[in-house]
Amino acid sequence: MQNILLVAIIGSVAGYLLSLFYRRLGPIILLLISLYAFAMLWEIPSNTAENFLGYDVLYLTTLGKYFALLSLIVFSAYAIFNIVWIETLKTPHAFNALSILTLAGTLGVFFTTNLVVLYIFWELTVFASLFIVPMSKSEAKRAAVWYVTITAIGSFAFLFATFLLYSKFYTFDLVEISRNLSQLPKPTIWLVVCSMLTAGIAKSGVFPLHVWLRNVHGKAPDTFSAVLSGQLVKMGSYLIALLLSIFPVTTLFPHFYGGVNILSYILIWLGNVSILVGTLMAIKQNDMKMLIAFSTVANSGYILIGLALLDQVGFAGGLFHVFNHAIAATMIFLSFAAVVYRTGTTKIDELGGLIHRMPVTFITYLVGIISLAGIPPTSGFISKWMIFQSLVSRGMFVTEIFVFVGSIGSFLYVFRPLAGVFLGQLKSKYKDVREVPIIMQIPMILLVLVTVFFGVFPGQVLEFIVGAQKEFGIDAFQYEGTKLITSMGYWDTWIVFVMFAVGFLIAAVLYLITPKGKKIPLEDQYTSGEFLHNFDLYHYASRFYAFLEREYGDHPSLENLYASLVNALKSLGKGIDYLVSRTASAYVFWLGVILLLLWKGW
Amino acid sequence: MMSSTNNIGLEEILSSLNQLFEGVSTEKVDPRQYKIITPPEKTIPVLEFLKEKGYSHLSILTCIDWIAEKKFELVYILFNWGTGVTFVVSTYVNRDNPIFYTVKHIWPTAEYYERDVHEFFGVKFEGNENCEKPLILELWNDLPPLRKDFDPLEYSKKHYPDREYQKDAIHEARIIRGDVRGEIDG
Amino acid sequence: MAVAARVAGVLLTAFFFGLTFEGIGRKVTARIQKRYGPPWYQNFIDVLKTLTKHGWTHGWIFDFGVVMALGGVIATLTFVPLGNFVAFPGLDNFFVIVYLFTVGALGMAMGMVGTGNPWASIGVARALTLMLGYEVPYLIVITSLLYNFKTSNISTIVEIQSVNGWNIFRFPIGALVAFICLQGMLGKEPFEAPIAPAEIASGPMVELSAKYMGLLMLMNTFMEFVEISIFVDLFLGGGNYFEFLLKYLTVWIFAIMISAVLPRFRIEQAVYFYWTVPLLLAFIQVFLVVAGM
Amino acid sequence: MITLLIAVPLALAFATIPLRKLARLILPVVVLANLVILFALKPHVGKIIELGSWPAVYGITLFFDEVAFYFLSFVNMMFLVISLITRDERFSIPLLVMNAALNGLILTADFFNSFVFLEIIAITSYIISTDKDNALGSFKYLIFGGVASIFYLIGAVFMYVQGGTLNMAYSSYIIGMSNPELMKTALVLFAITLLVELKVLPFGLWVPDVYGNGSALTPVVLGSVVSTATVYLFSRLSLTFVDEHLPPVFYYTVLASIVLSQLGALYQKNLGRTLAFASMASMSTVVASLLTRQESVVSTALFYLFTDALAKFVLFTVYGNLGVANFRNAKTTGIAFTFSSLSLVGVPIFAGFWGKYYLLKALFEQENYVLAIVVLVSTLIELAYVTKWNIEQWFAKKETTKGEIENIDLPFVQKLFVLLSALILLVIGLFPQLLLDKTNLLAEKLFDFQLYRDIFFGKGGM
Amino acid sequence: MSNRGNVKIDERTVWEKIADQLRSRSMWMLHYCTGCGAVELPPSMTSRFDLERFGIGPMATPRQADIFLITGYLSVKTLRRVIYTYEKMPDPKYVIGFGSCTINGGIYYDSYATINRLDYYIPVDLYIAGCMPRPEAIFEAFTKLMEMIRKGEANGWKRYKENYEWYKQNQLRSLGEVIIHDEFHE
Repeated sequence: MQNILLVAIIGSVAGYLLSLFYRRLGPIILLLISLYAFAMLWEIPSNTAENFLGYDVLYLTTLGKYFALLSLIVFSAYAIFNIVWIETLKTPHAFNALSILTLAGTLGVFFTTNLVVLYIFWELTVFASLFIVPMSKSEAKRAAVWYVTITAIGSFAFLFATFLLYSKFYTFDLVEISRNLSQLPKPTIWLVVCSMLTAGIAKSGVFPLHVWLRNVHGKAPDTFSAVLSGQLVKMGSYLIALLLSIFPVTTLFPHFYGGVNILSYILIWLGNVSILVGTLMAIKQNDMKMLIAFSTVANSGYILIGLALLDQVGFAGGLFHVFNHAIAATMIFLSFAAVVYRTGTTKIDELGGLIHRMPVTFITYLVGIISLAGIPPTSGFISKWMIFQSLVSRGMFVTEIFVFVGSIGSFLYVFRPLAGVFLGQLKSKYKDVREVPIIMQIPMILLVLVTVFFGVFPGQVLEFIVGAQKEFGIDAFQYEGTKLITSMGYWDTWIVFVMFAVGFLIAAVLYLITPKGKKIPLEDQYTSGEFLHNFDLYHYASRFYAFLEREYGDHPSLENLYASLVNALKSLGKGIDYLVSRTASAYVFWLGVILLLLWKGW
Repeated sequence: MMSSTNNIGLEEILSSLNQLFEGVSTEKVDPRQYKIITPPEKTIPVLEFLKEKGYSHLSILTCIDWIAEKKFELVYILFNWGTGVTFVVSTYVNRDNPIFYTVKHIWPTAEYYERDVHEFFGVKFEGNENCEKPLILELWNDLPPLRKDFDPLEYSKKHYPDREYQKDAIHEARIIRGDVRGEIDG
Repeated sequence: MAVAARVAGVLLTAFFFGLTFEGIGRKVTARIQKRYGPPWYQNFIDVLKTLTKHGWTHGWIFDFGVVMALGGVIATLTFVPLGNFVAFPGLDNFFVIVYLFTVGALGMAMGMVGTGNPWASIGVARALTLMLGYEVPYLIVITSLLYNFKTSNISTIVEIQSVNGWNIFRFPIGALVAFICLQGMLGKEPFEAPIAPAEIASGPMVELSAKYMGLLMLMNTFMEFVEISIFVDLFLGGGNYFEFLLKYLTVWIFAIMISAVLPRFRIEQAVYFYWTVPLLLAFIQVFLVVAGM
Repeated sequence: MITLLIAVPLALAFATIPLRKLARLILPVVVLANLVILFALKPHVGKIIELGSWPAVYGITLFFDEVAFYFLSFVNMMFLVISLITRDERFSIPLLVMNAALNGLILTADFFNSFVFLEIIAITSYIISTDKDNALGSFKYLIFGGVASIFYLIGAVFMYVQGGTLNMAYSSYIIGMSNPELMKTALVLFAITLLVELKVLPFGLWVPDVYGNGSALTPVVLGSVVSTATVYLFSRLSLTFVDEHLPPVFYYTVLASIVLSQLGALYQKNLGRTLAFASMASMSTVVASLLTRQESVVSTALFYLFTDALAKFVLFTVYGNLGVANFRNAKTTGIAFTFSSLSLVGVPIFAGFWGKYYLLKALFEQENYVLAIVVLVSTLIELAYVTKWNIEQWFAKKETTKGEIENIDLPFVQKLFVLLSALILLVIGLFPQLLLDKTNLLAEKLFDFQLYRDIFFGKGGM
Repeated sequence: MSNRGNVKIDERTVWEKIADQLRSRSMWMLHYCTGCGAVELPPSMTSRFDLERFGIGPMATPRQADIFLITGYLSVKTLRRVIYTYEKMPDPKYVIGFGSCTINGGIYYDSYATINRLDYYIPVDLYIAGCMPRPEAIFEAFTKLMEMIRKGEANGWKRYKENYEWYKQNQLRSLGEVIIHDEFHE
């Protein structure tokens, strides 16, 4: 493991230097590193301990291996896509170097259970990704500052808990700490666990700390938002998964309802609210990248609920959803990057009918949203099915409402870009838009194959998940080949796929025997008898769900709350500034006040 | 709702009309309707005067083709929502070169009435820059259709081919009705 | 081979009985409006007529959408148990059916918006919003049922009902909520905003010329067949194949009668209605299930 | 021999008054000489030097031990760097005088002598602070400093009257035995004066105007060099001589000062004033940790002090010369600026991180959660505005009238030193053990009054 | 269906015959009321006359419609929209002309805006005489049309396709251009 990390760090410096000569070398290096890391990592058996520059801190759990492999897939797709996309950037060398550094940081986080080392790699990733965010759009600067501050709230809470634990047990190793965590008094346990989880919650964009997600994913350089929401958010989920599984949560905290302890219940409720907020806000968005950013909030909520259930089916569902959302979010953002590469705008109502010019991008987006929305032939459905099964078997109906609203709501908001950007009338401005170059299409097609393959044969991913569950003592999820078995019932992905193919075949036969339809141009529409010459107007995309948005139009916005909080702090600073620029006599007066205080407070 | 006070208001308007604008003749059609004929140069002031007096609603601006006297009569129908009284103000314009002034600045809707009148009668309105634009008829290239000297039947025959009947059914119908004498051969 | 025979059986029943019951439905609506109405086989003629016409296509996504829609619904159909006649005994998990069902819906939506006609996009947006409306109370009630019987396998629930009586008597409120949501799923009168002929020129179906209209009418029949058979399986219990068809007919006629007399909800009224009355009833049902039985 | 450190710069300062142009060159030479002398005397550490061979109790004595050695070397190193990079000759002479005073302050073991040196430093810093026509700011600083320094004198008089001698060691030993109460009041009086220089908020109100006026020289000299020397004196007085706590009011004011100055920095629109507030915050953190009077916390505080001084040096030099720079075409300066600002905030692979890490670790060991939380919160606020400024400068689009981005950059000499100190921060970040052993040694030395007294009584004369 | 000499030889394949049987029993009307005859349709569809018995019902879009009912006089502007919509209908499509206005211009024979003979512009399979035929006449027409379809005589759409040029010429001759470019349809 150590040499993977070293290669990555040295690679980032090499990336910087090489891309000075030729900007495309950077992504190639990133690709080589991630492939090399993938190959090396595949062989390393789980829970091997290694030392890193002399300190034996690296310890590979199956959970860490699973997340690391997943992030390597995302990074390699990102790298291939970047080889051509890098042309649009003004500062490519810094971009390449920092993205390799982000990879190094994330791998570091996954490879260690030592709290300080985890914190170090965590901060490394945050600061490496921070400087990439404002690289394309100028208004992303403010978003970057928000991103760092909110993530820092989480990581400083984590640091506080680490030192608190260190002062009690004189060790930073998580496994050891978890073993004798129960000796601490109740309130300290609560304080430690909650502050550690805030780091995970802040990074994975769950409800209270999700405010930065919209701006950062919306305004970051296009391909980087794929990594941001596909992979960096997963670091937060990894931390939550690690903490929930390592700390004996079920024994520490009293049982609350439906076989779930109080801490998981609170986490589930956080997940619920973030699903609701994510879905409702996503439906409103007109900028497609911000829309998917909010879907990331909703899906992080899903993952949190899955993980917090901590039982055989729910935990497996949460972990599988991590895989699905990572792949789906990457696919969707890469297809958006392709669209922006060709058209230059991310606003849905300015685009339209791009399917006729960019079919491959459309197919990627389509399979991406099918997996994101959780529809059977793709892997998205399996994880949602597991979470539903676990929730139903426990009878937690209030959570189910949020989960169902989330899953049905996901049909709504994924359909908005589909209809607004790809289908409908092709705008005259984009008449001559061509498909993106081959190199960009390769990662998209690869991800499509991955999603569909794992949708039908989820064996390989389930193997990792079962390994992780066994490692932390949760009873493993049973499955035989493609048949997924739970207490509430089972189904077989292969048979569903075959039946879907059979159905498709029957429909195709019916389609072929009947007389062939004649192809007519996009302009030949039923316009209820009126002659229309400017078909740009004949495209329904802006305020797509106007009637639904009116229902919850005036909702309280958390962003304004946070902004007003910051302004309050700044006004306090203004007071200080006022004090400072007074005359010398005022200073002496202050000196007098202090003396008085001294005299009294002696 | 015709309260007596309105009459006095009415009388007073009519009388002040005569004093202020000479050459204006008013004629009572019925208790709620008066016809005012004004010379062309007095029309706009009269209209403004009446508008202040509460006749704020220009319900229609049309044109009547007196082909005999070679005149177009421009008719402005004003209606007072307060008292329910209608004033029909009309003025005569020369038929061969019909030009008049726009009332667009008094009533914005008049712009479309003027376009309509121009399309069907050919009256030009100075001050209304798009009164030449077509409003209702699509691709019309003949004489304005509502002028008396335009023959619609001949236009219909020329543009829209008719069905050739072996026998003249209309002539037979006249015979049946007895207007014309003649035989119907079965 | 037995599986293929069973699948074919299910599909043919769906095709034949689906269209016949629709014909009967049209006759019942006509009777309500004091007129005779078309012969019972009118729907067969309509579908076959549209298949013989020469229509237009708007590009490959339109064809792919229509075929995917029909294919998806046929696939869902194979998993639905008709009384005790099941194509795949163990595999008819409720969530699989509901989500496989959305494959068809998404395929249709994608194909229709692919035509490029804004009427279609408005219709589909309305259909998805309505789905958000009726799906939540429906799933809550059904999951309360599943929680009660500790299984999410529909055919096992059918057997349990043949033993200790129909669920409609044990969970009357649940059945009521499920029926109201069924009315929304079928797209029948009170919730017909997505395919309103007068307002948005029959919504998604605006650009469907000849055979595509036929294929989608077939798909609509199969969708109705799936929805009602799930309702019958979950609430009207077991019994053999013919009893199932009889129960199916009664539920269908009842739905038709309601739709024949009611005007059309506006789309946000429909969602507002669904999220107040049925959701409240669903919660009462859930409370009963968790506390009571 | 060690007295040369004071004598040479003083003598040369006055010698070069007539030949003004030369002063510019003499300054670095003198400081270099100091360093050479210092290192030459390294082996003779732990001696006291009686001036004019008067015995310790009566005469003025200089005390030269490891603590003094390291502080002196750090101060003179910084002075050397400053003298090399500063470009305006006006301040060469006051700088020379200040150098002498600084060396004197660290070496002296005599109350009145330290007061004298403190006054000289104050005066020279008033002069230096008038750089870039910042008259009002320096005037306020002058008034405030002057009023505050009176208290130091009263303190010294108390010690003299009660202790009989001006020698720190003797008087504190005697008073410590006879009347500790008085010792505390004296320490409070000393503290008031020193806190002015240590920029703790109620006393440091002058800092933003003086530091923030955009001159490269003032903040660096006052911020890094003078503050470090004052920290030495403050720690010597409060830790070695007095072994009780200062009244809790001080502790709370310092804590409040940390958070409030961070907030002040958050509000600022101008980079200079933000950095001024930042230096106030970091200095108050150091003072707060000194006030906790635990050895491990004090050592980490010193570690934090040194790394922070280096980082502040880089930031102020870059701001002084370039203003809000556009790093797109001043890459190396940009990298140096970002490295040092990240180390300021405590990003892992930089020295600042280890500063905060050890500080927090020590604080948690002492169960001092209040200060730990305050430090974390202040770092959070600091993170916000530091990132804002970093991004502002990396991605600024300052087009000149002609439309292309003006590309001014640091002159080579300054760029070299800025880069050098940024790399030092990185090296310490990778191998923190180097600096940590030194600071542990310092802390341990600061705390044992016993050793200090033995050297005096044993008269290890020079 | 070509009639060499007067013997009508039925050229349709078996499939065509079956298709025509189906087409005759399920005809969908286009819900596009062009003239005053449209008011006759609701009574024919509702409970008294009930068109649905023959499988005939209204459809919202031309894409799904089989029959196109021209119910009454056709002004020039409406004719342009009728032609545009006619071309939108899928192939086996039939047109029924209601009332005398479609046959010979009816009472508007001499108007400058209405056309006098419908089948000059689009092929008409069946005319219903009367100045707005009553539902009974409409039923008579529909049954006649169903007869014609079964026998394969109702192939106006084939005629339109075969001599498309002729129809286009007629249309341009009297309409100028079918698709209009003007201020309201930019």
